[in-house]
Amino acid sequence: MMFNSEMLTHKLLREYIEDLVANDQRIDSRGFDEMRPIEVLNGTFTKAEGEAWIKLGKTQVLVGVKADIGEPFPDTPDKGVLVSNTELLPVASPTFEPGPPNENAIEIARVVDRAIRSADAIGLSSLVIEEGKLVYMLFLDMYVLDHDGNLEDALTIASLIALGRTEVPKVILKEDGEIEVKEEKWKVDLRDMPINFTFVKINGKLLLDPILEEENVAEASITLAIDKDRRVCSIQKKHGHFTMEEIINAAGIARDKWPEVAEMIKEVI
Amino acid sequence: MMFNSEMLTHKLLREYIEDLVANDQRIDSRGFDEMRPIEVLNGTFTKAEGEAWIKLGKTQVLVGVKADIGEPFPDTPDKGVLVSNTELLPVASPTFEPGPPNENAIEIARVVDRAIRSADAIGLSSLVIEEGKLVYMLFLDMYVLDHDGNLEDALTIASLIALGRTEVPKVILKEDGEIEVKEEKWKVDLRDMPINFTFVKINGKLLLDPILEEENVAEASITLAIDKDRRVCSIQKKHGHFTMEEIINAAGIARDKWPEVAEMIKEVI
Amino acid sequence: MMFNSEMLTHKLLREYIEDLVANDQRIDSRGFDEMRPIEVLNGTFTKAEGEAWIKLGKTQVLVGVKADIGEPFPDTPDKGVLVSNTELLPVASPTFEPGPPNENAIEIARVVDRAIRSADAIGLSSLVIEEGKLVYMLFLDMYVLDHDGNLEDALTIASLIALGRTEVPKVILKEDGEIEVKEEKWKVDLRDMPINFTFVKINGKLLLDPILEEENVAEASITLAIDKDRRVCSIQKKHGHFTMEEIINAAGIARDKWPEVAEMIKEVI
Amino acid sequence: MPLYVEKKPDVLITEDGVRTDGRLPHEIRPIRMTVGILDKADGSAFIEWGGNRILTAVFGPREVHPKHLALPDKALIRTRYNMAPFSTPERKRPGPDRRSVELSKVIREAIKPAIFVENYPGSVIDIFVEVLRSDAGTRVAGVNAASLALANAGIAMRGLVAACAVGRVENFIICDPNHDEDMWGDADMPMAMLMESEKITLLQTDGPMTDEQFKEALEMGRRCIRFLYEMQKEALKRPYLIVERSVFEQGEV
Amino acid sequence: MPLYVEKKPDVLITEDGVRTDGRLPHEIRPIRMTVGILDKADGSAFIEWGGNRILTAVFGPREVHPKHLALPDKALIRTRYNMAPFSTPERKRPGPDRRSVELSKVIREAIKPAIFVENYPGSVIDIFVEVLRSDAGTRVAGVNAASLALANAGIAMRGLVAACAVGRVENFIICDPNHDEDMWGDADMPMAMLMESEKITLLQTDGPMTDEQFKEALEMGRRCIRFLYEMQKEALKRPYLIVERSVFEQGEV
Amino acid sequence: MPLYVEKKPDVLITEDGVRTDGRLPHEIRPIRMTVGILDKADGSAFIEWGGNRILTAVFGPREVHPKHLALPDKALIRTRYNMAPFSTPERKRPGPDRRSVELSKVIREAIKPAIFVENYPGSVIDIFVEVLRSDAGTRVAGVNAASLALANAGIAMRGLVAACAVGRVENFIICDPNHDEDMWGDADMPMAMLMESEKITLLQTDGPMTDEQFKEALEMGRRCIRFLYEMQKEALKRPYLIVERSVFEQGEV
Repeated sequence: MMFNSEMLTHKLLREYIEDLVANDQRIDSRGFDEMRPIEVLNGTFTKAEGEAWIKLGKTQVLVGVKADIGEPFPDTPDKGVLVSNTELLPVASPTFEPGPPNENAIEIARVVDRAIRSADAIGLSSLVIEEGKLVYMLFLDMYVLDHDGNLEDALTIASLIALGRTEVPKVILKEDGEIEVKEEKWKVDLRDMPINFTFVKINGKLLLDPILEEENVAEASITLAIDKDRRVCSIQKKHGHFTMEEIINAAGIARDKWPEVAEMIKEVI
Repeated sequence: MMFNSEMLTHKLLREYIEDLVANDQRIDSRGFDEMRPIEVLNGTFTKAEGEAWIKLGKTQVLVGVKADIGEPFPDTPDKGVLVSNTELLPVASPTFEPGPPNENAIEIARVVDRAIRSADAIGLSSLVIEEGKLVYMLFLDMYVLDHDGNLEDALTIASLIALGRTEVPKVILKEDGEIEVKEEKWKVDLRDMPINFTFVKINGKLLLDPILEEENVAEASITLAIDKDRRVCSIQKKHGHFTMEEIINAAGIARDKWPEVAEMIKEVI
Repeated sequence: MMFNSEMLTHKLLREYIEDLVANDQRIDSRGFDEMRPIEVLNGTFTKAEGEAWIKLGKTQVLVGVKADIGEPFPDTPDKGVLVSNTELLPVASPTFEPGPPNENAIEIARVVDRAIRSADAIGLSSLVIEEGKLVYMLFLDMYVLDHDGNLEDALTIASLIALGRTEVPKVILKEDGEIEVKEEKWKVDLRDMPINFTFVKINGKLLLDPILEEENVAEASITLAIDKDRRVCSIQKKHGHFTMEEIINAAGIARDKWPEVAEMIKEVI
Repeated sequence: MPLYVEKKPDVLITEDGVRTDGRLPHEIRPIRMTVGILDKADGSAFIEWGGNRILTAVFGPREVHPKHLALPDKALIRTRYNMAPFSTPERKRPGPDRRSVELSKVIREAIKPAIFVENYPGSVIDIFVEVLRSDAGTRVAGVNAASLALANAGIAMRGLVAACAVGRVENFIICDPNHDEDMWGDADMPMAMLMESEKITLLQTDGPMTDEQFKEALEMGRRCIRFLYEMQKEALKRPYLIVERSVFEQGEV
Repeated sequence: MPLYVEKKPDVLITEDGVRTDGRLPHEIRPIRMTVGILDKADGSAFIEWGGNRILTAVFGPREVHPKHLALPDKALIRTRYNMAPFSTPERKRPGPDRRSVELSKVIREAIKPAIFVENYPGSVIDIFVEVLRSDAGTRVAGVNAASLALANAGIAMRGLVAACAVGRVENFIICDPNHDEDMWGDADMPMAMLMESEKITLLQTDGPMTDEQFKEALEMGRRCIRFLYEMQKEALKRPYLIVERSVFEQGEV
Repeated sequence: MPLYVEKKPDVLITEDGVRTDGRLPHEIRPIRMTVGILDKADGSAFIEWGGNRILTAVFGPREVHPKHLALPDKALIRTRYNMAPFSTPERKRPGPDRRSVELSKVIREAIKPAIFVENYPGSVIDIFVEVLRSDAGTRVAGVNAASLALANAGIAMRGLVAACAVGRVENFIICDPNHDEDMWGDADMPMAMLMESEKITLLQTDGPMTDEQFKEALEMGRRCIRFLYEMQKEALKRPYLIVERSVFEQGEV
């Protein structure tokens, strides 16, 4: 059944979704721990060094990785730089407004960024050209184009693909301090695959990969990242509250889901 | 007849002006392709290296050119830097508010700037002190003091005068990298005289150099710059729409008007 | 008598305070030229190089001095840098809002800063490590925690204590341009003690060290700083107006009050 | 520190009128238009034109916030032209710069004459033009796509607005300038027309043209715009389908 | 130019589980809580925890400005987490950075489930968390103090929210990570619970943990939070008095 | 990189009291005042004083936007002191800095006591002080001109506000400090008075003065201000005409 959120008030929508959940059902007929189909669009859509436009159900995101070179931070001379930014484009939802990233955009950017860093997925030390002097700087720009829920997971998947595809001209710092940009390419080495999995709690049940309507009526929500060793490497509880058991359950489901998503990502890189 | 815009509602004003135009007349009795008198004030009003306070009818603008030295942009090592900025000062109109330049101020600054650049009126490469290392940077600050319409043309004229008057201490980059500022002066060489001419369309007729009331009721407006070879070198259609013929006509009138304005500018520099 | 400002409208409060003043009394039973008790809290509350948390009656402020090193300003190669900033924290009053410093916060910061500079209390030239190349930069961050009136005086006193307590690692600029940070400490030398004294005028009388309710109903207010030679070294008339005689009186009272406050400051440094 | 350095080509156009990308003066780069690609927007369109990738969306008519901006007798039209950080060779800092502010205004003024604003008093129509990849001509590409997104949103319009740039390289008037021609050409002139009355709603020029060149350029612009208009109509006939043309043979003089 | 350079300690934890500050894995740093230290705020609390110094204040329920933010059926809860320029070894520029924005949200979501928001329709409750000195664990210290300030303000609550961080250093699960462990440890996990139902209202993790480590960490977090809760209750019993504990002997496994 | 380097003069004042610009301690720089030079403002004045060029304009009483700022029982007075980018030897970045914010407040508080604010409840009077060229003493020049612009706008006032700075160089109390004295002098004291009651509405001091010096400075300030007041009255008698005085012989002690 097609569902038009504007046909029902928020209260009716909540009751409708809660009733469904009480009967072990979801609006779009998925199982509670089933993700929506993921589609990776073919084509060149940006001038980034690595990019991915993906659909997670009707949610669409476009991630681009731009590279630059520069000095490392003084306290991490042996590491490159990763800068993550999320834009909730006003094209993606009637509720998004133009302007600098708000609280939600900043949180999402940091949740994706934290998953990648906590697993050191891109090996920040491999971005060093000359220790303390010159490093690659990667700008991970995450664009939300169409918002039908679960931006965290969609952006994480697209970010991993975009990073895994990133190729940059090889750079050498010569002894006289001059910088030589070579024809040859240097490729980001994706060492880990920390994937975020988002759950909402409705009527006391955990639902994986919520659509927008589910997010809007959920009692609570949480995002957990799983690394290639199937360890929890990052968590962000968002609104509401969970019992300890619910969180342990969510981590278990996420662990079970990791291989299929990771496999898909590897295939398209 | 003196005309008080506050005595009439906008609608009445529009009808009044349209009626006049239908009878080949304007509020202030000018011809359709006649400019208001231009007055250049005598005196020193700024600490700029070049300046001009002019009146175009009751419109008053003050333009100052400040000079500095600095590195050229990496992609134009053989060119100096020109930075243009327009401030719609709150003293100039009850509708102007303090704050950073809004859409209109930015557009006007860019329209003046584009005219100057498209004709390379100041010869950007003549601003180079040492290629790739040191250039003059000119800051063209355009201040609107009293707004009675047609800011574009007033600011363009004042900018050309201010640029043509600009004298800067001569600077030398010595071999040891030291910068020497000499007593001697270096003068901006005004190689071209790209003058903007603004038209509004009222009742299907083109009116040159509109006053504020005419701007407020106009169906459409456009600004065209003419260079010393009488070529169109810059256009900005603003609101409304024009036929191709109207635009060709406007360009023709502007071409015809160029010599008298250019002559006036040359005289006062 | 305890006094609850929310029990009375502003008008009643004003009348009440004016009546008191007419009878040579103040809300809190102080004399007109009597300051509230000053308490300096013990403990470490910041990571600053110098700090002071003081109470002036119920007004509480915390001042921290952070040190850094950097280049001097080009026009003062023989002076270190002092940067003063006041934050009217939203915890301090229901009328304070989060955000960048507003007009009042900026004025207060500048009034404290001006007193310190006008007496050259910290000897800006003593902050020079190597003339024209390397100097200490002191950031004087003034935090208002609880606002019961007279922030200027409270912040000035706390600032002088914090500056007087400031110890920074000794820094040397070696011949090869390298910077060496030593174990040894360098201490700010408080050469003067410019103390601000704030008065309000109520019913034509001058009241020293006003509490919040007095500030809110005052006709006029002024802050004067006195240096160790008992000279007026800085003044800021704020709202309202004064006669010349009132100002001379205020300066006289401030001069008389200076020794006791200065003594207290010296003791706690 | 830039990783990529651009160089001016030795020859921008040959004596025979062959351009740096092999096109002749009258040839337009390949174009694809897709309407209705977003679920949450009221209308949307995506245009791929040469190396440009531009996504447009329309929301409204809807309530104005803040309310005091609402106009009593007509719709407020707001337009935002925005370049993605990854749309350029060097990363662009997010947020509006002066060029974006100007282009937002210019695009609004190109589109607005087409909308029956008096049909929607007190409401706002928001038009967003997101440049995902830029390759010369983003503003005219954006106007074409914005026009489609408005139609896709069901906004009442006098007609479509179609747009194309023309330019001058030495003595050649060329249509649809590419990146090289935009950077190092002698003049650039983006145009838009409200079809079918063919009123000019966008016209900018940067660089000198003689009277004859100017007239030739206007005429070539009109021709190109007519071609774009045909594509727009086709794209709207089959929403959600891709309309694509390799247009090297089109727009012949 | 930084005056202070930080170095990673050679050993973060010994084979016997001795930490860089001498604590054992299950030991919490000394804590002092003081309630009601501000005159003008509706409620306030000050917490000293290890080297952290955090001042919290609550204003409200009060009128919302601007009015359109007010919620018809419940209180709006606003939280600001703010670090003082002098709270860190290198001076922090005033104003919110991205981390502060995130923590403001996380703290709000930790506290909000405790408040009977439906008791205060149309009003706002503002919670300010001012970090005067930071030394690892500011967000959980802030949650404890904010909870006290709310109680001090007389806001109707389902219960207190207590919070503590746990972490992993090599194979040790540790409670209340110190600065070194926060910087160079393997995982960090701040937690908060709405007592007494012990619902988790704040949970973040940064750094990998196996299934067993994760469960052990959650369990240790719960134990520490219960200890903090006892201190909070004590602090509220005697407002305006300092509640202080050297808690090295507490929270034993 | 600055093109102009300033140097402190060897002698700021001779033993005979001759200043760097040849004036004696009691002499004021030449002044010109012109009222009503702007067409669109409700009131305006232009002052040239030494090397200062300051344009002031008044708008109002008019409606307040946003409305919630309006005061029910009196007019809101807003003042903006703004320095043009070309008003200083080195270009000043546009927009308010901390000094401008303070001076806007100080000027507002200098002027406000003169206005019958209770005559205009719910409205706003905006006073703009635009510094086109600065040469020491811009704030007092601005106060004089703002006062004229208010009178020119027909705002009901208790009287004019006139202003002048005095200062100390070594043991000399001087009036109307010039640029050198402002930069390298020992004390600077801008003053304004609401005439005719001669109430002080602006008083700032920067630099130490003994009790005697302070009293002498206040007295000299009063004398200068009376002179400025005479010029103001003259300027208002013949609006749109230039009032000009070379005042070297004025203000004698």
